[in-house]
Order: sequence, then C-alpha cells, then structure tokens
Amino acid sequence: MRFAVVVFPGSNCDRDMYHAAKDALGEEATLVWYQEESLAGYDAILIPGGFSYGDYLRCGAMASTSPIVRSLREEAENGTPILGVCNGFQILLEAGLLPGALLRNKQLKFLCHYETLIVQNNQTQFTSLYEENEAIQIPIAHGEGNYYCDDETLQQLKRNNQIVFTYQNNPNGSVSDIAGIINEQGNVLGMMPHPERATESILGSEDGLKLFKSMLVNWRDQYAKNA
Amino acid sequence: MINVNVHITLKEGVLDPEGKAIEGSLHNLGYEGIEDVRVGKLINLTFDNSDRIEEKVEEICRKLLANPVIENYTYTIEDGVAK
Amino acid sequence: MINVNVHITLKEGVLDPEGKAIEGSLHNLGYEGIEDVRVGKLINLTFDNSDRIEEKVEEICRKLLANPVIENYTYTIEDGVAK
Amino acid sequence: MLKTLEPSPEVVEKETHYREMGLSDEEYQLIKDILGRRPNFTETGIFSVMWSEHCSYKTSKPLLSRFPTDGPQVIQGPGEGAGIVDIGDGQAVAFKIESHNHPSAVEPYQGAATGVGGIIRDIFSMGARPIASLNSLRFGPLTTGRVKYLFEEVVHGIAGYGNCVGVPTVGGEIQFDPCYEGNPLVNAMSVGLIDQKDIQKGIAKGEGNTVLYVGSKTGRDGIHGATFASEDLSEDSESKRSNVQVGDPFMEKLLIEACLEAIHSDALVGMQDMGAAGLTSSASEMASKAGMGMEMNLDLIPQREENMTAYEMMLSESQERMLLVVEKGREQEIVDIFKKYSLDAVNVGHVTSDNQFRLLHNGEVVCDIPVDNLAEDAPVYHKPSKVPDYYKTFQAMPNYEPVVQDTNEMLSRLLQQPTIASKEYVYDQYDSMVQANTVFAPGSDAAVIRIRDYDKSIAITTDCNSRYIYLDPEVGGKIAVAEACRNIVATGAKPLALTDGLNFGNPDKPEVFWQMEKSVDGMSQASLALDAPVISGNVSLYNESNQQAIYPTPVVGMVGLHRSTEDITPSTFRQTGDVIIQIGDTKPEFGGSELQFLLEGDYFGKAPSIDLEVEKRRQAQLLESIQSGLVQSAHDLSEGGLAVGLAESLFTEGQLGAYVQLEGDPTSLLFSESQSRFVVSVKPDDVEAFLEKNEDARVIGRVTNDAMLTVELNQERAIDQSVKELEKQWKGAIPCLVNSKG
Ligand SMILES: Nc1ncnc2c1ncn2[C@@H]1O[C@H](COP(=O)(O)OP(=O)(O)O)[C@@H](O)[C@H]1O
Ligand SMILES: [Mg+2]
Repeated sequence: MRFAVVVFPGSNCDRDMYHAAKDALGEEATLVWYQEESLAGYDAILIPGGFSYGDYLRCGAMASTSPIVRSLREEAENGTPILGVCNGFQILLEAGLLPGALLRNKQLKFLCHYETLIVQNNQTQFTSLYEENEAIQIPIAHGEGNYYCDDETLQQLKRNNQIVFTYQNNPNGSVSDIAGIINEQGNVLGMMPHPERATESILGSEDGLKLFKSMLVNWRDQYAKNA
Repeated sequence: MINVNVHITLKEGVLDPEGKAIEGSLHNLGYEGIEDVRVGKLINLTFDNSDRIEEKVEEICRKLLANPVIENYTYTIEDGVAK
Repeated sequence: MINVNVHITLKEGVLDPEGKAIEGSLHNLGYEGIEDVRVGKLINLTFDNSDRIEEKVEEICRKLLANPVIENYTYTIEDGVAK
Repeated sequence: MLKTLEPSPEVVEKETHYREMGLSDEEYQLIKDILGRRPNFTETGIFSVMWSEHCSYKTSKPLLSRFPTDGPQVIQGPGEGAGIVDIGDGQAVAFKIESHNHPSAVEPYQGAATGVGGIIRDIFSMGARPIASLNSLRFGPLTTGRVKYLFEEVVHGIAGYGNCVGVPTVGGEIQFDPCYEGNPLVNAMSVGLIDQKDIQKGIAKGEGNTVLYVGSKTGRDGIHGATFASEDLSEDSESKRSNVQVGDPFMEKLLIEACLEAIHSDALVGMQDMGAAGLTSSASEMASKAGMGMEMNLDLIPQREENMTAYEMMLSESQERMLLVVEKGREQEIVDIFKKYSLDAVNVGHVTSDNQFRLLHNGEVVCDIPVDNLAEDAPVYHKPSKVPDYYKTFQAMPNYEPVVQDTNEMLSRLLQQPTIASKEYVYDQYDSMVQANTVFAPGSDAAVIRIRDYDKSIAITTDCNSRYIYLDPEVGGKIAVAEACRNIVATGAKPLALTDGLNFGNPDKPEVFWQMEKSVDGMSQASLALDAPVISGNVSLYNESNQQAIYPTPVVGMVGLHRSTEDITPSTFRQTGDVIIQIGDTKPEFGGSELQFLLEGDYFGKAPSIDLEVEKRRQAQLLESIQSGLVQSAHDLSEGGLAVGLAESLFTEGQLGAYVQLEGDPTSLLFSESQSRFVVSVKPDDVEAFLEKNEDARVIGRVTNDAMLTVELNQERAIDQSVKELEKQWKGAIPCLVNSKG
C-alpha cells in the first residue's frame, strides 16, 4: 500500500506519520511537499499534525488555500482514503472536506497527554479492526481541539453515524465529546488525537496501530475485489 | 495607500472561551456590571491602490480571513467606508 | 446596555509574525498590491450601566486587556465616542 | 535614531557615552589602544556587546577554566554553539542550556519563547536535529498576582514556541523561593541528534567566500539586549520594555528544516545563529575562529524598519536569523534550498584574509576593527572574593534537628509544597511526544528519548537545589551534579556529560563572587568524580532586584545513555509483591530542606553532606544491577526525603500501595534530605542478588495492592494514608495556588 504524507510549511508530525506507515505498519510512504501539484496515484493520503503556517490566523486556514488542496479535493471525491490528524483535521475542516470547526480548548491551554477514546463507529475503513465501543489509549496534543458545529450539523453527524471517536472524559469542551468524524462518503476521517504516536509499545500504546492496519486490510480487500 | 480594517467576530451561539475567561478575570478584579465579553480579531491591510478594492477585500475575507462556520466579518476601507 | 469595543494593536516596531504569514498567504493566492498586514484583537464588552464608564474601560485596558510592553489600545464606547 | 544624530568619536569619549553602553573607562582606553584612534559610535557599540559578560565571559572565564571538560566521550567541549558527545554508531548528541532571565522578567511570554528559540538555534546551527527541550525555572512564591502572571506566561511562552517548532519538551524543574520574586529565572536546554560526519562549525573559512544572511528581517528589536542582560534589574527597566524581541516559531521551524538540508551540501562552509549581539557576534566569531576577516555591506541586510543605522543593525537582536558562509560561486545551490521553504538567503558580504571586521553602510566604512581583538581579547577580570558572614553563621550553628509529631499530616503538607508538588499543570501544556520518540515524558526522574532505528536511548534531566547551594556553595554544587547523575542512573542510563547554566547575583560583590567560585569548585569535583564532564554552558550574572541577589543557582543539564532500551527503568513501582529497598543511609540532615522551610519559614544551617566516593559507588552498583535486569523501578530521594519518595513511587493511578517498616528517629527517617539515596523495587527472587551487588542497600518493605502507603516506625503506624488521596493533594497543589485569587 502506498501512503502519501502531505507536508505543509510548519507541519511537525509529518515524520511521525511517515514512520507509522513505513515502520510500524511496514508499507510504503512518501513525504509530499505542499508545493507539488498532484496527489494522484497514492492508495491513501495522510495529513499530519503540527502548526502549518504557525497556526497563525486560524489553525489550518492558510494551508487549506494551498494549491495541493485542489488535488486533495479531487482525491476525496474519487474515494481515496484520507486521514487528517490534529492540524490535519483542522485543515480538512477549513477546506470544507469535513463539517464544523475547531475552537480553542475550553481552558485556553495546550493539552498533551493520553486520553481514552471510545470507538463509536467501527464500520469505517479506518476502524474496522476495533470493537464497537472499544476504549483505546491515544495521546492528544493540541490547543484548539474543541470541536464545534451547529445543531443541525450535529444531528446529521449522528444520523449518518459520522462520529467515529469520542472522548471518555472530554478534555477540551468538544460538542458531544467528539474526537473524530468522518465524511458521509466514508473516506475522509479527521481526528484530534494522534494515532501515529501510539503505534509502538515502547512509546506507551499500540492502540493507534489498529487504525493504520484497518486501512491496510480494507485496501487489500478493495484491491482483491477490483482484481 | 488604502487602509482596510477587517473586524472578525464569533457568530452568535458560538462559545467564546477566551471572552468568558476575560469576563471571569474582570469579575475577580472587582469590576461589576459587565454582562458579556466577546473576543474577535482585527486585521489591518494596507493596499497600494484602490483598484476594485471592495471586491478584493470581500473575497479575501471570504476565502481566508474569516471562517463562515463560526465567524462574521465587517470591514472599513480607508476612512470609514463601512460595509 | 453600553457597548464598548476595544481595539488592541501591536506597537510600531514590534514584529508581527502572524501578519507577515497572512501577507505571504495573500501573495500566494495571487493578491497583489498588499503592502502590509497587521493583526490585532477586538474585544467587545457589554456593560449594564454607564457609570464612570470611560474610567473603568481605561483601567481595564491597562490592567488586563492590553500588554503595555508590546501593545497599544484604543476604544469606542456605545455608538462611536472614540478616544 | 538617525545616523546624523550619532555622537562623533570625540563626543563618545568626551561625554563618556561608552559607559551607557556598559564599557568601563579602562576598557574604552584599551579599545583606543587597539585601534590606534578613537572608535566611532558604531564601533563602540560593537565592542560593548562583544565585551559584555554575555559574549566574553570576562568575569566568569577564570572560573569556567576549572571545569573538567575532557573525556573519551567528548567530541566538542565548550566553545562552540553547543557541546557534543559520542553515543556510538557514528552518532552524537549536541546540547546546551541558556538563560533568558532578564527578558522573561520584563515580558514573560516572549522572553521565555525567545529563550527556547535561541537555544534551539544553537543546536541546529551545529547541524544537529533538535530532539528534546527542557527547562529550569525559578519564581517567587505563588501567592502574588505578579508571580502568578510571570509563572503562567513563562509556561505559555515555552509551550507556545516549543510546541510550534515540533521539538518535544520532555522535562525540567521548578523551584519557588522568595529570593526569585523580583528576578525569576528561565533557563532553557535543547538537545540535538547528529551523525558525527555532519557536524558543522561556525567558521568563516576561505578568502572570497560568500556570507549569506538567512531568516527574519532585522528590526530594532532588543537593541543593547546583550549588555542589558548584564545589568542589574532595577525599577526603571519598565521603560526599557521596547527592548523585548518577539519570537516567530513558524520561521524557526522553516529555518530548522532548511538549515538541516543545507548541511548536506558541500557548498556550505560554516553556519552560526545570530544570538545575543546578533550580527556582530555571529559574524566576528565566525571570522575570528577561522583566522580570517569579514566584510559586510549593511545596505544589503534585510531590514524590517526604515532608516536603520549601522549601530542598530549590528546590535539588533531580532530573532530567527542565521549567518552562513558558502563557497564562492556556489551560492545558488544554498539559496535554492532556502527558497523551497520560502526563505530569502541574501548575499551580504565575503570572507577576507586581512583579519579585519569591516562594515560598509551608505558607501562609507562604518567599522574597521581587528577581528581577533573583538572576539577574543576582551579583558578578563579576577574579582575579589570574600566569605559571606551568613555562611560563617550557618556553619557555626548546632545541627538543626526538628521533631515532627504528626507525620501523616506532615507528608500531606510536604506533597503540597509547590517545589515538591506535581508539575503536571505545567508539562501538560508542553507537547512532550512530538517526533514519536518519547519513552518517558515529564513525570519521571529523567526524560527518556529512544534513538530511532537503534537499540539505545538517552536520558535527560535538569537539576539544581539552590537552597543547598545558598547554604554551602561548594557542597551544594557537588549535590547539583550528583543529583542530576542520580536521576539519569535511576532510569538505567550512564551519565555522559553536562551543561551548566550559572545564574548568580552581582559578581562585583565579593560575597557573590565567592558563591560563584565555590559552587564551580563543587560542581567540578563532582563532575570529575562521576565522570560527567562539562561540555557547554551559559553564565547569567547580575540577577538581583532591589540589590537583593537570588540564591546562587548553577543549573545542571545532563544527558546519559542507555546501552539498550531494555535498561530503561521507571521511577514508579510496578508490581504487587515486589520488595522495596532503600540504598544509602539517613542522617538527621535538614538544612535547606522542605521540612525546614515548612517549620521555620526559612533556610539556615548546614547543607546535607555528600561524599563523592560513596555517591559514585552507589550509582555504579545500582546501574550495574539495572543492566543485569535486577531492578523493577528506581527513584532517587531528594526534596522531602523518603516519605515523599515513597509516595511519588506510588503515583501511577493504579491500585499499588507500599508497606514499609523502619527503626530509628522518625523525623529523620521520613523527612531528612540526606544525599546519595535511592528507593528501588526488586522482584522477590532478585533480592539476594541485588543486595549482594549494592553494599549500602537494605530491604525496607514491599509493594502491596491496597492503594495505601503504610509506614511502621518502631512498631507504630507513622504513615497510613490512601495513595489516591495523597496523589490528589500532590496534583492539586499548583493549580489550586494559580487559580486562587490575589
Ligand atoms: N518546568 C518543567 N517542565 C517540564 N517538566 C517539568 C518541569 N518541572 C518539573 N518537571 C517534571 O516533573 C518531574 C518531577 O520534577 P522534579 O521534582 O524536579 O524531579 P527530581 O526531583 O527527580 O529532579 C520530572 O519528570 C520533571 O521533568
Ligand atoms: Mg528524581
């Protein structure tokens, strides 16, 4: 499986994401600089965390206007799996590929520690190896992870089963404890917690690896079907 | 030189944790009678010409400066041409 | 209800990395003729009475809202009584 | 300040403007002798910053030469941007600590942020990728609004900058004492990883080679910051507030990536960051180290503001700027690398062979100074030293031996003392895991970072108990180094080397200079005995407010190496049934202890004693036991003594408890701060082997599963407390103080 890791100026979890795909999962991964034109030809696209453009103006806002995002939209339409983590989630929201917005954490502080997440939806290509309602340990590291959307959007998210991860103990004020959501089509997942930091036991948890493994398993199934 | 001031505010209904924190601090400092505090952004742009300025500013606000999901914007161009 | 708008801006000479980054982004988006971008804060306070309002606002700005080391402030009270 | 308003050389001399810049009459005379003429205003400014304490170490040099700096592991000792030690496999780590005390007192967020940014630049300018940040902080008691503001904003600043640049902040230390109320300390440490073949030096070799300026534009930021950092902090520093620079971590992140890409080009000759004294120090030091000269045209310097003078440009401390020397004719290769990151690399001058530091501005030569005199020939001062009266008094006192009646209550109170209490409130705000190599985030004795692709890891810590150093600088200096080593060893690593951040008051006071001398002596002895040479450091003097000096605070930053990641050992108990062992004996030593402060509101008497031979033996034996797989957990005993150490070993949010039995003087056994001690846990089957290897070890109890800390002393219950309750008190103390009104 071939992963693209999109690197924006100021991304800083790009290598972590790369290692998760390459070393922990054992698949191919390529760092793609944001000035490149196309994301075609990859089996999945990873948008890493960090501080693209220093988080200035609004997290993810400036990155979402870069030319590569045009190609990202096309890939989203084509059904290519896209995972945005932390700043990557913020970029997906700013680009309109996912609904809602992220506000500052309610305590106005950056927070970095392990959180317990509940897998709300294990019927996605990113979560199929988790049990439904499985509690998993994944670190968070963000200052603006307080998910917000209006009531109508929230009802829609619930109706379509688009809420994929919630926090067991809401750390930041997110609406409905939301930690991660998926688009209606089911191929674009955005989440604040960092699965790529939880792919090796020496780092404290391997619970994030299952997410990448799910992507791999589903890609293989898809591949077999198409073959 | 054209001076544009863009004011970006959170939409009504969107929680403003920073505003709430300032409000709390003001109460702690003993200020009474403050009913609400909201925090927004002020972005000052200097243009070197006024060519299609309103159109440009409108577009810049929509495309980059404000996020319509949570924010509203207004602006003034030069000496107070409000919109 | 008294509506106070406080504008907080960086002092001249103080680096504004956020403004610089926005400026760069606007150039990349193809907007020409933008000479400078500066980012400040807009704080809206709602008071329930106008008692010694100017004095209070002045004090609040100095004590809490602005960081006098690097920031300036101005404010308008109600409908535009500028200071 | 327009150029035309600058005083002429004659006026600079006649009106002694050099004094305002921090130069003495003798120093001015020396400059005149060097030049054979009067220096102009710009040249005077350039000399003043290069000859400031910050750049020249004119006061501290005689002391620094006492530090042991050699060892087979040392690749680069003091003198470059950072020191470098060998970690095997052709790899090395670069590290250094630096203070940003005065800027942080004036504008805490930006002061702390730019402190972090500055030390990170020191690391990547050597060619190393920054992999970890730590800090060491000192504040007054968390009871006034001002101190809370400083504390909160310093922490925000460290987080704001460190998180954005993507370097994990993995550890640190904080003490709260009244002497820091007006003069907080903010020391930042950075650690980088490098392949030995990529090590870069800041030198300007090769006549005709091009000097490139990279990064942020130059503004009037922090003009005279370098000399400012060497002046007393007095009431009127309020008016100097415009001295404060603003950091741009986004720019720094781009610089890190671009510079680390550039080091792989052989077109790059040398690289240095513009730290204190900005363009002046980076350019002149690079030329001087290479035995060359340099000429720059200041008209070409990227400027953020209009009408900047030569003086302003040369003294500006704008952040996020680097100076590169590249091979003539190959500039474009380097320029292209920076362009990829949207950074400009501007040709501003070239290397010359005449050993002169020459600057042109508006077509005129505005500076022409022999570069070696500037960079290397600052006068060195041997200050008078005098034993302070307080020390004589303390030494003459009878030993302070308090008696605690309610030991349960005392443990609770100690755990809530801010210096002992959990620092989670602080480090929760730091991204401690970015780069995905953090094995032990903050909360352990030392942070542990694994080295990707190898079976090894490094341990990192900062330590300094300044109360002991105040009571007895020599003994306290030994303890600071020994404690850092203990923290490294407790995680299973062998100490490699250390960096020191020497924070003191006004060295012109003989009593302060004596403190400096003695603590450096103590640190040197311990560094030699424990085989942890000094490879880099920083000096911050004049840390006084209203004439009151801070406690002498020579912070130790240390790095150690695990042979294998299997040696990594946690500081908390792991398993019910494990046997608890104390290494080292306890004497009634309470001078400078937390207990003394709680009971007396002050520190006095003698510092705890330390025997470096004993220290060395215990550390070596414990490390060997860890490496033999005999140890489940290890924690050094420091502030608050055994009772606090046991409690800390249980704070794992699990069900573990401890049952401990002791015989002797309760107050000492529980709360004394005797040195060279550890508390470890060992599997029952390994106890015998462990005791055989560790001659000063003794079984004191076992790990239980009742979530209670129970200590039987002379057959009586001295401590009997719920671990959950203790943990709540320990974690809640700092947030509670910060959030209380006032
Ligand atoms: N300013 C800080 N920044 C990050 N971590 C900190 C800070 N202060 C303390 N810590 C962390 O809290 C833990 C306890 O610190 P400390 O009491 O100084 O430990 P020790 O006594 O073992 O040196 C350590 O893991 C340390 O790294
Ligand atoms: Mg310790």
